[in-house]
Amino acid sequence: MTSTMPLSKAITAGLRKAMEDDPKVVLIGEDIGKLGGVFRVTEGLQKDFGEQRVIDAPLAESGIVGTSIGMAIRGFRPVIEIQFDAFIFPAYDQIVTQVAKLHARTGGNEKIPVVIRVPYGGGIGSPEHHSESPEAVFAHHAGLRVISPSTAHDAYWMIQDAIRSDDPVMFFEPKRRYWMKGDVDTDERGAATHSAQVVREGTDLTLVSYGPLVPTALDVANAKADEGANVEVIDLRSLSPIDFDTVEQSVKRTGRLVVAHEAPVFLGLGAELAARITERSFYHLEAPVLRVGGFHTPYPPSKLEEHYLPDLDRILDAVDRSLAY
Amino acid sequence: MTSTMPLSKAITAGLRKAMEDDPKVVLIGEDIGKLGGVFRVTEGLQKDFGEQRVIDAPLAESGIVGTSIGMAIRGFRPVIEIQFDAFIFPAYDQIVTQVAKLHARTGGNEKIPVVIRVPYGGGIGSPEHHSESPEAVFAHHAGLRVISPSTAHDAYWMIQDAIRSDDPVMFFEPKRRYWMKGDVDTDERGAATHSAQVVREGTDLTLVSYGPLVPTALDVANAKADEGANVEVIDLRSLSPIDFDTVEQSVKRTGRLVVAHEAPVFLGLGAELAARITERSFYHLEAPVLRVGGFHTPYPPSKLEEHYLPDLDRILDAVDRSLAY
Amino acid sequence: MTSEISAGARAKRQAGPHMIQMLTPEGERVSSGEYDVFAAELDTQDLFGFYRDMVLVRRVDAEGQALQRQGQLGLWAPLLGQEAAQIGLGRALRKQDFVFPTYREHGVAWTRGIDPTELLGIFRGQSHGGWDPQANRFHTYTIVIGSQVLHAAGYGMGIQMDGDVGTGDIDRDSIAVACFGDGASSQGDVSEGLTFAGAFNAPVLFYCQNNQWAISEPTSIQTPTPLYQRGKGFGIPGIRVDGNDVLATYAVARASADSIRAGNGPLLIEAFTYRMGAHTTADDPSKYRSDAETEAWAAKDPIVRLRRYLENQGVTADEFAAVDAEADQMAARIRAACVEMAPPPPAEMWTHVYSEPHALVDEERDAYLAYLDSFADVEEHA
Amino acid sequence: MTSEISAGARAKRQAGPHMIQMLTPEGERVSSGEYDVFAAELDTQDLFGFYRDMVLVRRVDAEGQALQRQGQLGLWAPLLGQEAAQIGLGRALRKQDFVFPTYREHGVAWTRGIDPTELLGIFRGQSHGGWDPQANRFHTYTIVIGSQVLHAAGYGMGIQMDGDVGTGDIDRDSIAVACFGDGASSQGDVSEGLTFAGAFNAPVLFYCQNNQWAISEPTSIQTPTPLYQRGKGFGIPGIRVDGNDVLATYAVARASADSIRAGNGPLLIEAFTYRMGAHTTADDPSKYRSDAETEAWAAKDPIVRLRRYLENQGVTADEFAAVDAEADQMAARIRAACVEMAPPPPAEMWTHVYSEPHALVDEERDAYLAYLDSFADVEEHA
Ligand SMILES: Cc1ncc(C[n+]2csc(CCOP(=O)(O)OP(=O)(O)O)c2C)c(N)n1
Ligand SMILES: Cc1ncc(C[n+]2csc(CCOP(=O)(O)OP(=O)(O)O)c2C)c(N)n1
Ligand SMILES: [Mg+2]
Ligand SMILES: [Mg+2]
Repeated sequence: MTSTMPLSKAITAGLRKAMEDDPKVVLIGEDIGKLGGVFRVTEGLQKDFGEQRVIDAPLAESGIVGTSIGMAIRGFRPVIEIQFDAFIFPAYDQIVTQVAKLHARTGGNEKIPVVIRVPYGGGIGSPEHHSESPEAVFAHHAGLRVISPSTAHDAYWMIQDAIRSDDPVMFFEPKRRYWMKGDVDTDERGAATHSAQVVREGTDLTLVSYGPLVPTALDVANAKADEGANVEVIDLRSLSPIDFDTVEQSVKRTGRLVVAHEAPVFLGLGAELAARITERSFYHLEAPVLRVGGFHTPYPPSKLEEHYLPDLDRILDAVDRSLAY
Repeated sequence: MTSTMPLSKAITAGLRKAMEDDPKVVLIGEDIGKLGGVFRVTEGLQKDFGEQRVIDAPLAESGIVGTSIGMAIRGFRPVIEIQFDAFIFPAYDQIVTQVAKLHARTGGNEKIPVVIRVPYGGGIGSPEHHSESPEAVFAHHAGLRVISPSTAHDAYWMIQDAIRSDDPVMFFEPKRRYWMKGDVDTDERGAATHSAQVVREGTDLTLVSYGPLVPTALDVANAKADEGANVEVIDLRSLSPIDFDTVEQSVKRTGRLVVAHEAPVFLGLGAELAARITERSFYHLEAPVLRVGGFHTPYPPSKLEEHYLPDLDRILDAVDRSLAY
Repeated sequence: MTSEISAGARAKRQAGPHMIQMLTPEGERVSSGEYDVFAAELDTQDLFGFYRDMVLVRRVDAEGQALQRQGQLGLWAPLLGQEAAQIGLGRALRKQDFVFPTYREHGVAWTRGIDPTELLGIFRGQSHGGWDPQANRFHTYTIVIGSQVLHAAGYGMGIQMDGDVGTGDIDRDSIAVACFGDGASSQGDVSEGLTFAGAFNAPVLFYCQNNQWAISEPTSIQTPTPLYQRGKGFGIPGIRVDGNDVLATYAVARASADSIRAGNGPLLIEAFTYRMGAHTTADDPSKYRSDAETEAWAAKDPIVRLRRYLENQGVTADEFAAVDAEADQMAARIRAACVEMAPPPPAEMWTHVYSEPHALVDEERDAYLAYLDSFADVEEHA
Repeated sequence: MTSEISAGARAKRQAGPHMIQMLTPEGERVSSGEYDVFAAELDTQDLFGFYRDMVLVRRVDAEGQALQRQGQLGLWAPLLGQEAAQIGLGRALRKQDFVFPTYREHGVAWTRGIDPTELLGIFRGQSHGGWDPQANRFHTYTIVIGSQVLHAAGYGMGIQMDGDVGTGDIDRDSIAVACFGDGASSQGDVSEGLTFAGAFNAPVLFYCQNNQWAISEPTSIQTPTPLYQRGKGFGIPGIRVDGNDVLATYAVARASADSIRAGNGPLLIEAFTYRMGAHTTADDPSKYRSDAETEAWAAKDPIVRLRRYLENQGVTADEFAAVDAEADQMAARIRAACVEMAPPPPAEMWTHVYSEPHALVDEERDAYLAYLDSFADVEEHA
């Protein structure tokens, strides 16, 4: 069945489905009960599943993640909501040292199927700490899977995959696209969660992005089409591991790669893509991989965020520079 | 005056000098007082400067960093010792959200001249959490300076620079080189802290490393010299910002770049170097930038660390692959 | 129905028998033992000053909310209902003390001499800060819950290292104040702040405004036991004060600050109060709390009770009206200042990331400004 | 001299008047009120069992230290002196309980049925874990201080969600045990563990072994107030027990576990004990503590006092000798098992990073194994 819904509600639907399918799935986070979360992603779930399965937690992110580990050891599958991106850092230790590594530490004896949902990225005019994109500093650590949907359909399926996975998953939600509607087919899942998808085919240049910038990337491709250049757009979807094969195949055809993300360029995912794709496609590249992203600054106050965020023009600029090589 | 001392003692000497020069310099950490730290880097300093300036802290890394911020606001210049690399993660939030950003947040009104010393890297046969190299997840965040000395001389000077800097500095100490002796000239500082240094000149390939792997990189150059290839070795020294100019100039001469670090390759500093140097030197590269580093695994138990750590052979392998392009 | 009743009952039970109160909601002065000496120092004029403070900051708050509704601010965090908790604290402090606020401390900011217009930058998205923390010894607002408590503890350790505590010189002996909420009490950083202050016996006043809610979570989600007891197991005695009673918050804060100043070690105050408004302008409290609860607390309004008391003391209607007029003027001034704020120039983003030169920052800024210029060129040539 | 005296005085003062003790250092049985009922359940044979436990784990410990000295282990964390604190706790628990240990819980491990040889892997650098935590409901050792306390709190929340508490079925009702040290008490995660367990009234026993030291830092660096009081402000009552008295640790742990099991909510026990050895084999305690202090505590040895008591109860020299013989045999077995451990194959590094296929991990492993093979070729052809 296919229905149209905003991306945020597709996550709600996916959570609901996962909770129906498996009584061990529990949600925990700040304000996710009666309020339904500050973005209303868990709206209605506490009413339907009770306070034991939709848990308003004390205001302590390390505690939320740490106790979720304990629940996972007890056999539950906790799904955590972190209220905003930058509020995940108090839990950094529990995430990278415990969630990520307990499976390896116990020689595979213990699985920690915890999902950590993180609304991330900017563009909603919020104060500091509400607009960051910290995916790279989690992806650097082994043991975590990091994924980010860019459409309602993917959001619906990928959150369920994340919950079903025996590995811990960081689920980055493109918050400024929460209200973007899309068709969700609840019968046909489509692409596997850990594969990148060519969302628009093209021959002249490969443009890779993920999460909130995928719609922008498609706009870029449209704009270039008007000028007669054919941009192939890839939605990465999985940020760790990265499906390099799909990107490599594309770049070997187009000879050019631009990567765009909101996170700072310096040591962002674009760096890894540039390094690895250049290594894999050295003789195919007609231009160096170009990156467009956030700056080496704190995420700025909202009056300046239009300058910080990669937009149509900044990505076009990089595309043009690449094509000019 | 020049004297020979182990790298760890050069840091001790640098700390002592900084404390003599400025009464606002205070040291804080776990077991740094009577014990002199588990690596004895602060040995003798509490005896000479008192318990008010060499502070044994409660066992709480976030607390140590957070209270150091408060002391900095009061006008002190706290130098923190984190006991081992992976014990820094409980302080991640205070470091990346407070230490790094308060200067910008206050519009430049408040300086946070905190130094965070982190013994890092493996090769000493320790249990889990005692051998990690987490520099990349700090360098990704704006507001921090990240540096790492590889010689006793640099250690002596760079720790003093770090303390004198009005910016917060993460000072990564190559722990397995603590006992490596070197000449320290206490009159002539040599290269500026934020510059990379060509520590061996060569014409055929540029090999970039930092911290604990610099001696290994020099061994690689020696080994290749025996085979008639001329490897230029660069010690990065500053990991954020990176002195790309020095690397670029070298690569434009040699046409080849290999980067080696202990940290995982995936999203490690090698990724950023590969991306940026390829962009800057696209037409000069005769081979893709190759990276040698840790794997996408937890740092392994010590019986396996020889396989995890980049060594002479693994770096040679990459150098040979690069030269074969 | 039942939930409304139990919400009221819960608040009553939580308040407990040990809460210090000096003015009842009806404006009657009740004796409060050892704290009465501090009240005795205040004459009607002083109390009228507190009244004026509270009315003015409530007006600042109303103006903040109005400006947000009109799109002039992106967000506003109302202090409505917490005026007494904040003014009483702020007026009990001395110039040399250093306050580490949350994002809701508009009343404390007022007492520290921060002009209300300076508060707007953060909420309008002009900047992340807004004032020089050192100028008034009032730190920037901290948004990440609990972080500032450690900064206060460290500052207190610094006071101690400087020897500026327990000297007996009232203009020298200093304290650090850690403001935090009931929700924040759960954060590890807050406990670590108690740990450090306790272990070092540092001159720190922990000031918890328990306004009953952390966004949609009632205090019972954070703790089964009254928050004023939180510090005890860290060696830090605590006391609960009626946070809607400015006389009591002042007296208890004065007594505590004096004791800490004298070198007797850290203390914790729980100001038992209520967030009468929404968490922020982005919040809809009707989703999670009852009208009955809000109304019960409205009857304990901190301004109303002081006004009643002052009326009984003979303050005239004209005098009260003068304060309202002053508030009107101030509101107009705030509004004008807000509307006039031009967006910061893009280069600002890179200006204070580091205080010393930084190659990457320079490179990025220059490249971006050149890129912006390229549009100017296009526009010029178009 | 003065510092040695004051160290002793400090320990005495910290122990305080409220410490539960049932066996004096001289081996005399003293009454301890409500806890006597649990002691009454134990006959001499039971106590002799505790004695055997303690002697055997002390031998495990000695063997660990010997193996480290001989280069067979990279490191060892001695439990010497804490046998009573650990055996009393472990023997008070039931099969269905789940223990979250630190890295020093060799005695508790013993009571959970972990073979001592399984402890060696971590210290030899063979693996980061060593046993299946679910098999004996005994988690892997946690090295990052305090982390496991949150895991225990969450596990306790899970017990509650499963309804396995307060049913009255003694084989069903379960508790989670959070082991931690005096140093760990300062970590935010430990306080957050108290917060969560307190807020959810979860069946968690917080078990703090205050062994007076966190490496070189005496407990006074962590807290000015006794640690058994730490939980109170989180709604968690605490009690201090003589951690060198196995009868007392057993009785207090039993009483506490039973209460928690019955659904009465979390409790905290501070076992007041002493780390008689070094922090780890890498540590040199002579740098930071006095012989006088060590000797004072040696006089309170947990094994000696129980042996004295048992001698008075008529246990014979032969019976004691039999335990020593058993310990000798066990030590030989541990040694043999240790020396035989072959290094793990390199591929092991990648095996359990994820439980599902992972492209990068596969790629790296294959490339590395191929690289290793290339040397084999070279060697073959050489
Ligand atoms: C670390 C962190 N987590 C979550 C948030 C989101 N958040 C902002 S305010 C708030 C509630 C705070 O409650 P309390 O401490 O009682 O202060 P109050 O808002 O009531 O003044 C939350 C959860 C945050 N700012 N920081
Ligand atoms: C987060 C963290 N910081 C520092 C360390 C280093 N460290 C290992 S044990 C220890 C002392 C622990 O003291 P305590 O909690 O009293 O336990 P004990 O060793 O006395 O059993 C320290 C500082 C660590 N393992 N983890
Ligand atoms: Mg609150
Ligand atoms: Mg200890």
